[in-house]
Amino acid sequence: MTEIAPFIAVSLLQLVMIVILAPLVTGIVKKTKARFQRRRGASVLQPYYDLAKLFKKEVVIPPVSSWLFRFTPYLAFSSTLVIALLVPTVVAPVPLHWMGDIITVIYLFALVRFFVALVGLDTGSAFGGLGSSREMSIASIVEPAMMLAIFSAAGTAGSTNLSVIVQKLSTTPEAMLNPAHLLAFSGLFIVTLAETGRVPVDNPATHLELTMIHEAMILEYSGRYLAFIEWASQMKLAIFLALLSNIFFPVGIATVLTPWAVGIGVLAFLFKIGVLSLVVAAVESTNAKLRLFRVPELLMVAFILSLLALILYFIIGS
Amino acid sequence: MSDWPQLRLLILIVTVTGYSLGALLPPILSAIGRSRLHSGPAFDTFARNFGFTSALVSSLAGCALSISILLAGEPLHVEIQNTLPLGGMAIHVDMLSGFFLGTISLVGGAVSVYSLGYATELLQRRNMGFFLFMYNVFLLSMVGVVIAGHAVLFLFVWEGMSLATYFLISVEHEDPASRRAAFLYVVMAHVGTALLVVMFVILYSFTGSFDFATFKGIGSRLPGVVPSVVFLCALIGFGVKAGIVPLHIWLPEAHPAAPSNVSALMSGVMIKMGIYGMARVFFDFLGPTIPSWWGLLVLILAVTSSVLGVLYALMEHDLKRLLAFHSIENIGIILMGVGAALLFVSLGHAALAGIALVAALYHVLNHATFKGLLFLGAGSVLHATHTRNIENLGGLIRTMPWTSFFFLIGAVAISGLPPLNGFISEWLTFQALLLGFHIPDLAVKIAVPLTVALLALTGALAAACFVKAFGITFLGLPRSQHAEGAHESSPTMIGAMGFLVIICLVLGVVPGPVLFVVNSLVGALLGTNAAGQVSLNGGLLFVPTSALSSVAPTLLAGLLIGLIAIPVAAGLFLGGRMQKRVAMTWACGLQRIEPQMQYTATGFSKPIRMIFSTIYRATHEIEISEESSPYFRPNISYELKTESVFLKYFYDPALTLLVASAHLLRRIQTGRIQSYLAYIFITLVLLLLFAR
Amino acid sequence: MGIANLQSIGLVIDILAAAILVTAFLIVSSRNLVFYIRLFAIQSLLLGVVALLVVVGYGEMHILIAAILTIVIKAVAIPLVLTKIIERIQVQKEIDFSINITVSLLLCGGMVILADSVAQSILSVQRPDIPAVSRVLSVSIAMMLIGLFVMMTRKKALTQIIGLLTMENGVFLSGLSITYGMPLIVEVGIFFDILVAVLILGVFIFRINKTFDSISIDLLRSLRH
Amino acid sequence: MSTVLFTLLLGLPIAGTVLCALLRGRKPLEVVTVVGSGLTLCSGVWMMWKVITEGVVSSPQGWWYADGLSAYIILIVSGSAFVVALYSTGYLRRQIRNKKVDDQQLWLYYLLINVFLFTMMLVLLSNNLGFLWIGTEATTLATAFLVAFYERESSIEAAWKYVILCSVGITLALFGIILTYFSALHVVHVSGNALLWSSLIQVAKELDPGVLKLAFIFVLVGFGTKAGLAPMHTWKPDAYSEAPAPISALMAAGLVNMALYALMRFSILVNRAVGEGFTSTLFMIFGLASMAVATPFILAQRDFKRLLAYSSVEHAGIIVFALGIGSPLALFGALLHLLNNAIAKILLFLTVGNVQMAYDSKIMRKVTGAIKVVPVSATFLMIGVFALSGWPPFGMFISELTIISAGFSSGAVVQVIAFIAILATIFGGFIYYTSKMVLGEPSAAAKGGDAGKWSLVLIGLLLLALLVLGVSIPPPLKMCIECAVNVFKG
Repeated sequence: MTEIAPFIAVSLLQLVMIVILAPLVTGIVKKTKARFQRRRGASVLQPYYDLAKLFKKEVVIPPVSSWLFRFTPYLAFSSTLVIALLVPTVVAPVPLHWMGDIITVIYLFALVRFFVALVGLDTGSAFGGLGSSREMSIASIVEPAMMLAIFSAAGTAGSTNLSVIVQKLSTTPEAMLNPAHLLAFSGLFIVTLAETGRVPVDNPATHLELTMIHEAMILEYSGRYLAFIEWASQMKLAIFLALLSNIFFPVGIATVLTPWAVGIGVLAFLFKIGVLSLVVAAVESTNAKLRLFRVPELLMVAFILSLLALILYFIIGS
Repeated sequence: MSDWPQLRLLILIVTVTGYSLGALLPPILSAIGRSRLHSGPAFDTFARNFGFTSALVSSLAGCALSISILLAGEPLHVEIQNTLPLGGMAIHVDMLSGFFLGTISLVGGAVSVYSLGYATELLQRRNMGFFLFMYNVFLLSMVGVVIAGHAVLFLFVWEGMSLATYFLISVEHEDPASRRAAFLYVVMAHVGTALLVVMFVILYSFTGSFDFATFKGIGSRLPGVVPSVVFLCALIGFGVKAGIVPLHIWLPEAHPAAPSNVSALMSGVMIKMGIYGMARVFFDFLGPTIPSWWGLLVLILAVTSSVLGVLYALMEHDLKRLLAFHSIENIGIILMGVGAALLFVSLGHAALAGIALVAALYHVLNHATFKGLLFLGAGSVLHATHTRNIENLGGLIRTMPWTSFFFLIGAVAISGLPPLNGFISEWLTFQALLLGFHIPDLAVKIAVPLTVALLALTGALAAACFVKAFGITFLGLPRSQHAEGAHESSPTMIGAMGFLVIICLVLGVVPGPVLFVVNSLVGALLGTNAAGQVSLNGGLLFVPTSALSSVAPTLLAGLLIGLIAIPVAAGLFLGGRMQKRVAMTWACGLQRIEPQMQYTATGFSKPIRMIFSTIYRATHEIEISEESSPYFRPNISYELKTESVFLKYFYDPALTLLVASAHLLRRIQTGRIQSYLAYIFITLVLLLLFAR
Repeated sequence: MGIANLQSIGLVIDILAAAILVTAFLIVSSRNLVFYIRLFAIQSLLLGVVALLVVVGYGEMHILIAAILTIVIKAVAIPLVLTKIIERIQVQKEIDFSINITVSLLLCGGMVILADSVAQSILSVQRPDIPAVSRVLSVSIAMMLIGLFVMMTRKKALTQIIGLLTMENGVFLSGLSITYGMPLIVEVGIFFDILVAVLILGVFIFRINKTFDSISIDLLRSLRH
Repeated sequence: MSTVLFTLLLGLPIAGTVLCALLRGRKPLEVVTVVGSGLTLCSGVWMMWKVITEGVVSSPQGWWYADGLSAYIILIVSGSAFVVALYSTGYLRRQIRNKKVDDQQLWLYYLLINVFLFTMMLVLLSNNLGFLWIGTEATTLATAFLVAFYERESSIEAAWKYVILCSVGITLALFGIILTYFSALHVVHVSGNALLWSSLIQVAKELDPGVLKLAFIFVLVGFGTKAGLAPMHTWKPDAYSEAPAPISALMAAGLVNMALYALMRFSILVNRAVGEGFTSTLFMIFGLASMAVATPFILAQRDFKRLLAYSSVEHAGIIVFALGIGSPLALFGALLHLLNNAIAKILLFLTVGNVQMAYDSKIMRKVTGAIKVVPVSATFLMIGVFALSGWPPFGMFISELTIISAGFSSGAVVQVIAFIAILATIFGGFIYYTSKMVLGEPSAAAKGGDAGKWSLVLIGLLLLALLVLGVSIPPPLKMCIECAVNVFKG
């Protein structure tokens, strides 16, 4: 890290790519779903308006709550920012790639989840407890599944460092044509749906108590706090899509810091994210939400797929 | 420095004498106190203060000694002349001993400070002198275990440790459960020791000496299957103490039964003595030439322990039992490192083994700190509310702010979340396992991914469990009068917990120094090319791979805190109105929230219970009192049990068999003198036939 | 005395030994308690005679005292004491068996064979200067076993004393046969011990009878396991 | 010089006996017994010292004889007798206070203790195997009435079984001695000396192996019965559980060791004549058998004095097993264990005696929460059980570890592993019952009332002794044991 300018620049670019684009991704998904349902639907920019509105509103704090209630939104947001600095979007390696690897990223998500789940119990309302209970149970399968899925990719690179993985794969595309990879991808895709609270695991659009998971935990939030939580989860979606796209299709990602390469990188990234969000929307619209106790079976499938991917990978190598 | 060894010897003597004084004086004092009734309590109080203070002093000395050993590198050796038939006793403190000595002293010191406050209520009900005697003997014997350089001395202190623990567990002996726990513990411990005796005697029969120095690297000189026999003896003998599944059954009984400061020591430190023993025997004695199935066996046990440990923990509503099961889980995680190290050593990859062992040892230290912290926190809760059942707790975060904060830190740490110390050791364990990818061996290629998967599963489940443990205990509304009447603990207790919190933070944020030491210690144990595998520079911690994978704990923590500024700022600039209003939120649209409306621990863990129902085999029975009208059911009792497979299918049948056969064999004492004469007659006849 | 006499004395001793064995068998097969004691008395008497013959034949003077003691204590004193005990406590004179007579006798026969084999293995090392009488030795060992067997199979406390004394007789006889008895002082001590033992056992019989008002040791079964 | 010693060792108990026979009243009897046994102990120490300095000590006419082995055992036996005598004073006073004992019994008690001590000394000091036999039979007779002390049905039953079984055993042993005599007559030409140990041991090599083997079998069964080796142990639980606690202690600490002494003597002789293999096989078999037979009775037991009796069977087995191993290290361990066992047995029998008095029952079901009823005795009991089970920091840990190591290095791997397994199992039984008795809430049966201060101090001292033996073996003691071990190797 000799010259500081590109360092800063690229880091900012990272943040921009995730932080600023995140609501847009959500917007696209929403819009697509509306179209599937033959509605015109709200504008793709609607999430931005929502956030702005939430920032304007005052915060109401339930009487039964502790400092955790006020602290968690900030923590959630800042940890997601840290993750945003670690996951390569446009450029690989990202400047701070040595700060943390895929394990760090997953555990940071876990940190956020941990605190959000605590908040669910903090307000003393039955819904919060319900939400955090379901969230933690589902996460207990999803998290390892995700780890395994990415480890099998990590094997190729011989490193758990995301940037290194992406770099390696982008330089050796043939490594992608690998059964282990396919398994891993399908595993990770299910994981993405679960982690970001999508149908068929969860339904972000509903507040129907029998179905909701993530929403139930943050039900008591309002105003600014809600904004940060929402924003963080939108960023989470964006990050997962970035992971999917860059780990399994690392085409076009910039490996050198020339304006040209970076430009291509940006375009490639936007394209891939766009496509993936369309896919997500399609899946959400064509599937029904599963009963809660059917969900683990689906997640187990993801877990097994990823495990098979890893074992397969270890045995046949690349 | 020529006087360096003398100085270290002096420190050693201080350590030992401190504990001994702490053990011996209090009984005398409280005896005097009881002899003169009016000033009795004063004597007891003084005895308490003296006992725990001297324990603290010795612990500090112990820390100093371990630091000096770890920095200096060259071991401290003391030979004690004596007349015992099996030769002189020797004290040998090398880096491995030093590391564990440091762990003991760290936790021991904190717990001793904590006990100053905690033991007050014990003071009225119990014989303080006896308690302090056993407490100090317990600490002393643990120190003895790690510094022993001679098998006789080792067995001596090892059994002493079990003995002291037995009496400490049965402090509350009016409670049958605690008697049962103590009995179970002491029998298991004794069986374990029997195996250790066999192990040492095997080595003795080959070396003709009990001195550890003669055991070094003996593995290569032992014929045939003997090394494997020694290995198995050590694995089981030490495994009992470490509480690995399926030898764990004593652990969830004993930890809750003991006073919380003792359980903190047992769970934080004592079970690690088993790990110390394994490290000593596997790597120091049996040495580099070992079959690969050892490592695989250890890995299997490790995985079983960690997964089953955390799964059983999830079903527990007794705070201390829950923590006890987490000890089993963490021992499993530690053993993953040990097993991987064994595997890599056996396949000749000393470098990889180095990483794995560093991970294991670092997790030993980490678990000692945060599990000690958590048990102390549980102790404070128990002290304040007189209940261990979290279903009756809740809302303590308001009445016990400090305790709850510290417990939260502990919970985050044990869940392996950044930026705390649990994360570092789990990260290292993951790295060590993933590096197994480079080994061209089918067994490894199957075992390692499975271990990785189950380690990941364990971590996630642990997080879930601690959301339950912390959330139900400290958040929401109080669920009973116990919880309402809670109060914050005394300053010493808070101070002790705070100290451990600081340690957790330091180990998590700046792991550099300690890891550096552990590195060189592992190098000393496994040979030079295992040294310095986990390299550190500038807060950056990485393991060598074909490409580098790394984590920068310090920077990470810094950013996590620092970036909070951004949302704060965003809140300032984006949102105009900053004021907050405390008012009823939606809350299911109810007028007010009743404690009964809150989610229970049972409810919380239900999804997991259903997901893993095959393992739990949960049975629940609902009793509805029928005398009332079908519409008002005043008392409905719901009981839920999850059975322990090992008790049901192994231990209980074995015990039944033993007792039944005993009753059968007892028949030979018929009470008829004729049959007794017949025994003599038959013996005589048989012998006459034998002699011809 | 001449060799001839020695041999004839050896012959007599053999015959007496056989007679002693017969008494032992009779003890096994008898049902009557008084008869029992008489048989023991006769047995001891024969034993005494054997001892005297050893004195006469081989000039071992110290055996003389042993012989006299045998006759006085075992053939007279002890039987008297035991009869007194029986009269004092009116027990029915019948003895009850735990194994019936025929089987017992067969077993005893087996013991004689075993005893003989043991005796042979002992005498295989016989040296010229010790003219041991083989049959006597086997008889003596057989008596030990039979005595023990009697104690095992009979149910009256008194019969156990008799059995014990029969064993003693066997040991004494063996002593006579292979070593011309022990040094005098030892013999005396042994006799003293036996006497005391019988007295003490007698006292116990009284107590047993007092507490259980029977001397059947089947009642002594409260202490088990 | 040596005559004085023998006169003292044999004379003092006789004098005690005579005085007790003449005297009446509690005080004088107590004084006579305590002083007598105390002086015996002192002369025992003197004897030990003399043996260490001068080697073998024997009287001019060769009637009496003492070497390291006998001196060491004399030390243990007279020591136990002294401790028991001391304790008996307090014990009997309380018994009289509770109207359990009348003056007649008191007199008999002290008289017989003296006789008992004398008979044991007779066995340990006699050079003549015949006397050794006479003494052994006499111990049985001396203790018969002590076993039947409380004239309960059960105690009479126990005494009857005790006397009958031991007499039978001893009678068989007599035949063994006669066989030895017989084989010796060939080689020792003064027929009077053919029974003398001192002359036998010199000609041991020339004795006929076949006969000695047979002799040893009879001796083993005979003295084995006395020592309580399985399966001849059956009298032990009855006698120990019915006798007064101090007597049980003295039998477990004195009588057993005396019988084991006789066995050692003969084994030395037979080993010289026949070679190591024969006796060591038998010893190992009987040792393990005793331990194994004791196990089920310790795992399932209702009476805590019987529990200790079976433990005495077990420990006799341990010692014999060690003798079977036969290497110097093992012998050292055996002799050390002899001492440890003696101390521990006295300790425990006395403590359970206190517990029994406090609850007026020796049925374990009725005895709970002793720690609250008789705190001191209960603590001693608890710790004593750990000591008895071979836990550090107590002596048995060292001696058992020594035996185990010796066994392993002399190749008896399987046996030693069985040995260890049995020890662990037995510990389980012991701690199960002890924790039931000591811990928890007191049962209804509890009347309370611990022994007097001095009795407790005495027990405490025993515990201290065990502790010392566990931490280090005092050099003088080490000398004694080594001196005794040398007797085996000659």
